[in-house]
Amino acid sequence: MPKPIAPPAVDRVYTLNLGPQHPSTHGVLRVLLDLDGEFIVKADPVLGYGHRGHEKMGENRTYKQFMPNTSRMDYLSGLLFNHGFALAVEKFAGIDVPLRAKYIRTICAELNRISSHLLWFGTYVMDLGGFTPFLYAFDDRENILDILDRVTGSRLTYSYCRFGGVCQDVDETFLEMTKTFIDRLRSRFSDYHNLVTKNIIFIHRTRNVGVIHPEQARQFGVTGPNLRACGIPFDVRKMEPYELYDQFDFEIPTGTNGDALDRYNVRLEEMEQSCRIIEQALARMPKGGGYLNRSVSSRLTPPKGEVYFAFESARGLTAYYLVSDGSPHPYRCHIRVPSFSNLHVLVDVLRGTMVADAISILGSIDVVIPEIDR
Amino acid sequence: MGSFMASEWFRLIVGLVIVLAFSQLNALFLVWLERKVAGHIQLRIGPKEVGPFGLLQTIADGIKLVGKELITPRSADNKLFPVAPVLVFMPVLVGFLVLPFAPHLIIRDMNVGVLLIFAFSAFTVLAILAGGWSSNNKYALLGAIRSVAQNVAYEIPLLLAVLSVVLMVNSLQFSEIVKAQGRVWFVFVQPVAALIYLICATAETNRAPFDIPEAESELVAGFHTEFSGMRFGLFFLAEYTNMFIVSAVATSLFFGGWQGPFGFDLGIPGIVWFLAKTYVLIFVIMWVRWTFPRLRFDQLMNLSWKFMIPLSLANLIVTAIVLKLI
Amino acid sequence: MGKKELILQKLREMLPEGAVIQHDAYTSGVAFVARVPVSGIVEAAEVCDRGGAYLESMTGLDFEDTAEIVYHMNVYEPKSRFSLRVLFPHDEKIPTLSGIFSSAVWLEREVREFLGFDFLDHPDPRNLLLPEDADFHPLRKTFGKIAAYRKREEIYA
Amino acid sequence: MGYWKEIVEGGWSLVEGMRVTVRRLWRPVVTVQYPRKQLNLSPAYRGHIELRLFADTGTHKCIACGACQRACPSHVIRVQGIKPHMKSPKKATHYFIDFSRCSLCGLCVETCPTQTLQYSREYELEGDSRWSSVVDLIARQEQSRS
Repeated sequence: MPKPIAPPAVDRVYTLNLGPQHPSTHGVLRVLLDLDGEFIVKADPVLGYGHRGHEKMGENRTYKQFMPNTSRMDYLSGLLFNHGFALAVEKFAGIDVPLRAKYIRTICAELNRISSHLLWFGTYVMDLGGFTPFLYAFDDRENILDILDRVTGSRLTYSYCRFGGVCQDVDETFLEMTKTFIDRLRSRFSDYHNLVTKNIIFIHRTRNVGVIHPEQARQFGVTGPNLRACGIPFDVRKMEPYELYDQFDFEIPTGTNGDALDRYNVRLEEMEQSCRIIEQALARMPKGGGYLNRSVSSRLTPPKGEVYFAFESARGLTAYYLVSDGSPHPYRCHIRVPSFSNLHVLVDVLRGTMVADAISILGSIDVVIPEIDR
Repeated sequence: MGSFMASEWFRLIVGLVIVLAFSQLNALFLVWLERKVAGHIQLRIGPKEVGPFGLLQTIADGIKLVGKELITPRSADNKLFPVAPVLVFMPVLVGFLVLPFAPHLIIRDMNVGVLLIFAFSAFTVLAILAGGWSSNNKYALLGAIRSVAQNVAYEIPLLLAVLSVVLMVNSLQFSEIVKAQGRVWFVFVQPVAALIYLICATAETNRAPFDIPEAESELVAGFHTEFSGMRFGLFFLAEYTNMFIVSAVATSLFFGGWQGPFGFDLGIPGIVWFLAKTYVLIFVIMWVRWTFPRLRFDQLMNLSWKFMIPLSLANLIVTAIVLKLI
Repeated sequence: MGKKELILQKLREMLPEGAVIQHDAYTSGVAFVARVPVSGIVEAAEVCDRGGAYLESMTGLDFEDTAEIVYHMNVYEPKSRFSLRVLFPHDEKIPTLSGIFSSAVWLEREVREFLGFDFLDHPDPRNLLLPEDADFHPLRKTFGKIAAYRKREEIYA
Repeated sequence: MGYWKEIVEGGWSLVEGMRVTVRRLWRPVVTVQYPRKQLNLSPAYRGHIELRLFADTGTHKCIACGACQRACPSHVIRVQGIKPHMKSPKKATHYFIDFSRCSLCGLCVETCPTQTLQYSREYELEGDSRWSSVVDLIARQEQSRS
């Protein structure tokens, strides 16, 4: 438990500006830290540097035109967001999707989840000072980007899903590349464990650092790997199975005391689980069958009413809340974003920790700032 | 003119010129070596464009740094701010005077050689504090305070480890210490002291995993945040020259200076042995830097006060007892 | 008897008849919807908080005749999301939930700056995402190009 | 005694970490030296939009219907066309697109009724000002053809 600090004498507290230009804030974030020596008295994040008004854009674009926006909110899991938006509108307008397209979307989404976790792994260890694992993680991530580039045509902002399937079919080389990638990643895990997980310095820097209690997580609405690290196995793919996730068998890794080390182990284990899902999906994928239900018009008009569709992005529970008034433009398009509440819990967790720990905790909760600013 | 040529003065001036040239070239070479080693460890190449194998890259960086404008923050202490980089660089050069490169290639074989090196290397802390405080930047201040605490904490076990070697040779003269390692190197006699020395040396030169003062991810760039142009270049060169001195002292104290292993020299001249061993040690320091994450500040302190100092004290006592018995 | 059913039962007793509508088919992503009057929102939130729910998201809706805030809450159980809806005129102030759910602090700040719905004695009423001195409310239908400004019953028949 | 065990294990973990990095030292380099060697593009690579050259007519088939103009989420396309005379179909004379604001989502390529738009495989576009990125695809095609 971080040292409970005595109430600071007023004159000794000085404010330090963490960001907005700071190497280890993921995206443009400024945190006003009131410091008493090395210990943080109060942390107040200043947000909005990356606000582009996605929700307002959602209101004056048709559903199909909003698809490119979705992969630009959380640019590390762009395909997961595309997949979620496509599923939300399909559920709303009642569009059925060919089975092959479902498998393609699930494989690509899980690949994107692994690439997002790999990037988190690299930047997190770099925040703690180890520069080399960052390059190894990016070397693996590069394979995923090449695989997805083969199919979707772009590396980060995919806009690959359409209502009723995907916009391009998958060929044999894509399936082989995925298979070889999974075996290669599994062989690299032993190196990562030797280099980082078992490293005594890493363990000392992360054990009992930034502990989030289950009650604290519930108060702030934390979801995703950070919540599972506190011991609550809450994963939307198991709680509200969408698409094919009820047909795959995979576990939900959980931690015990919710510190940075548990969050680290949960995410590494999640990468392993995603590999298992991809393997099962590759095995069961039907050869024939269309990849897009062509009967969907581009000026889609879902019925009046609303839908709230939640799915599991790399950072936690993400949800699209679409209210439609029967016109091709949504009346209100709200996106519930996991990093919003994951960063909010930081305000409570940072009190009493040291500056070096602040960076470690910020890195361990894996926050993407443009996702918060929307 | 002839008498002047053979006199002590001439020898000193030539020695000074050689030392300056050698330390500068060495620092440039080390910067290039570090970027190449880091590159290949991280599966990339490192500098390759400028000159053969990128050898002229550091010179190009140097010219760029010299060309850059020396920015002084408005609220910086304009007397101390320009002086700090020179203060950091000057004591590091003095260390070259007593390094035992080869049997007769010591510029000034003083009988207090070891003491002189550690006295002047303690001076860099003062300069870092001056640099950090005078740039009137919160990050620099934090970095400077941390580096003072770190260097004070790691100076003591460093000296205790060196003391146990000096105790065995009971002389502070480098040539005496190296000659005493004729048959067996001190690293086999004093393994614990060698290990402590290497760890504390890495901490002394602010190298990862102890690079808390200029922790990129926390304090942006630590004490040399506000320095630009050749001022930053001086800080940079001082760090690499310091690294060379620390590993040179380690070779002469523990790895038998200019002597080959177990007495046979295999006909290779002394200086080649000395430089080879020093560069192997420098490679180890670089290798450590690109492998481990950084220690947190209080863990760093605990490691020194609660583990290094007791261990080195115990080692000293054991050496004394063993020497008494023989 | 999961936590969701407990909360549902308590809300049924607390709220007037017909305020709680159940959607068993989970089609629109919620298990049940509770229409809560402005005065009863704090009480309802306390029931949910004691029942072990967490405030997942808060959405403000701007209609021609009325304004609305939808509180989506969820429990760590399968298919157990529910929403509380509060209708109120545009200029009325709504009691804040930051005392009950700490996540409400930022959520309310965001709704306030984007839609201009004010909250009673909010601990930190600054702008969250927009610049500090921004006095416009972008998500109001009157801001910028109006796609369509509908009444509430046109959408929720 | 756990204290000493932790130190021994910690020391061993440090050595193992160093073994991992040193093994990488002589492994082949993974990076590609870009200006010297170029990576081959993926078959589905989405470069900026260009007009397709049809073999039968030797030129593009854009009929200036404006479907892509309406489909574009960021409204960066402006098409103008003329009808040479009563009976003949409309033909596009100008096709302006602003590459700096185009997000390469591909909706225009999908909605084009005559399939005359396609992704190019060019990724090294540059310009000295923001307005130099507003390009007339038809003129560009004339240029590339001649």
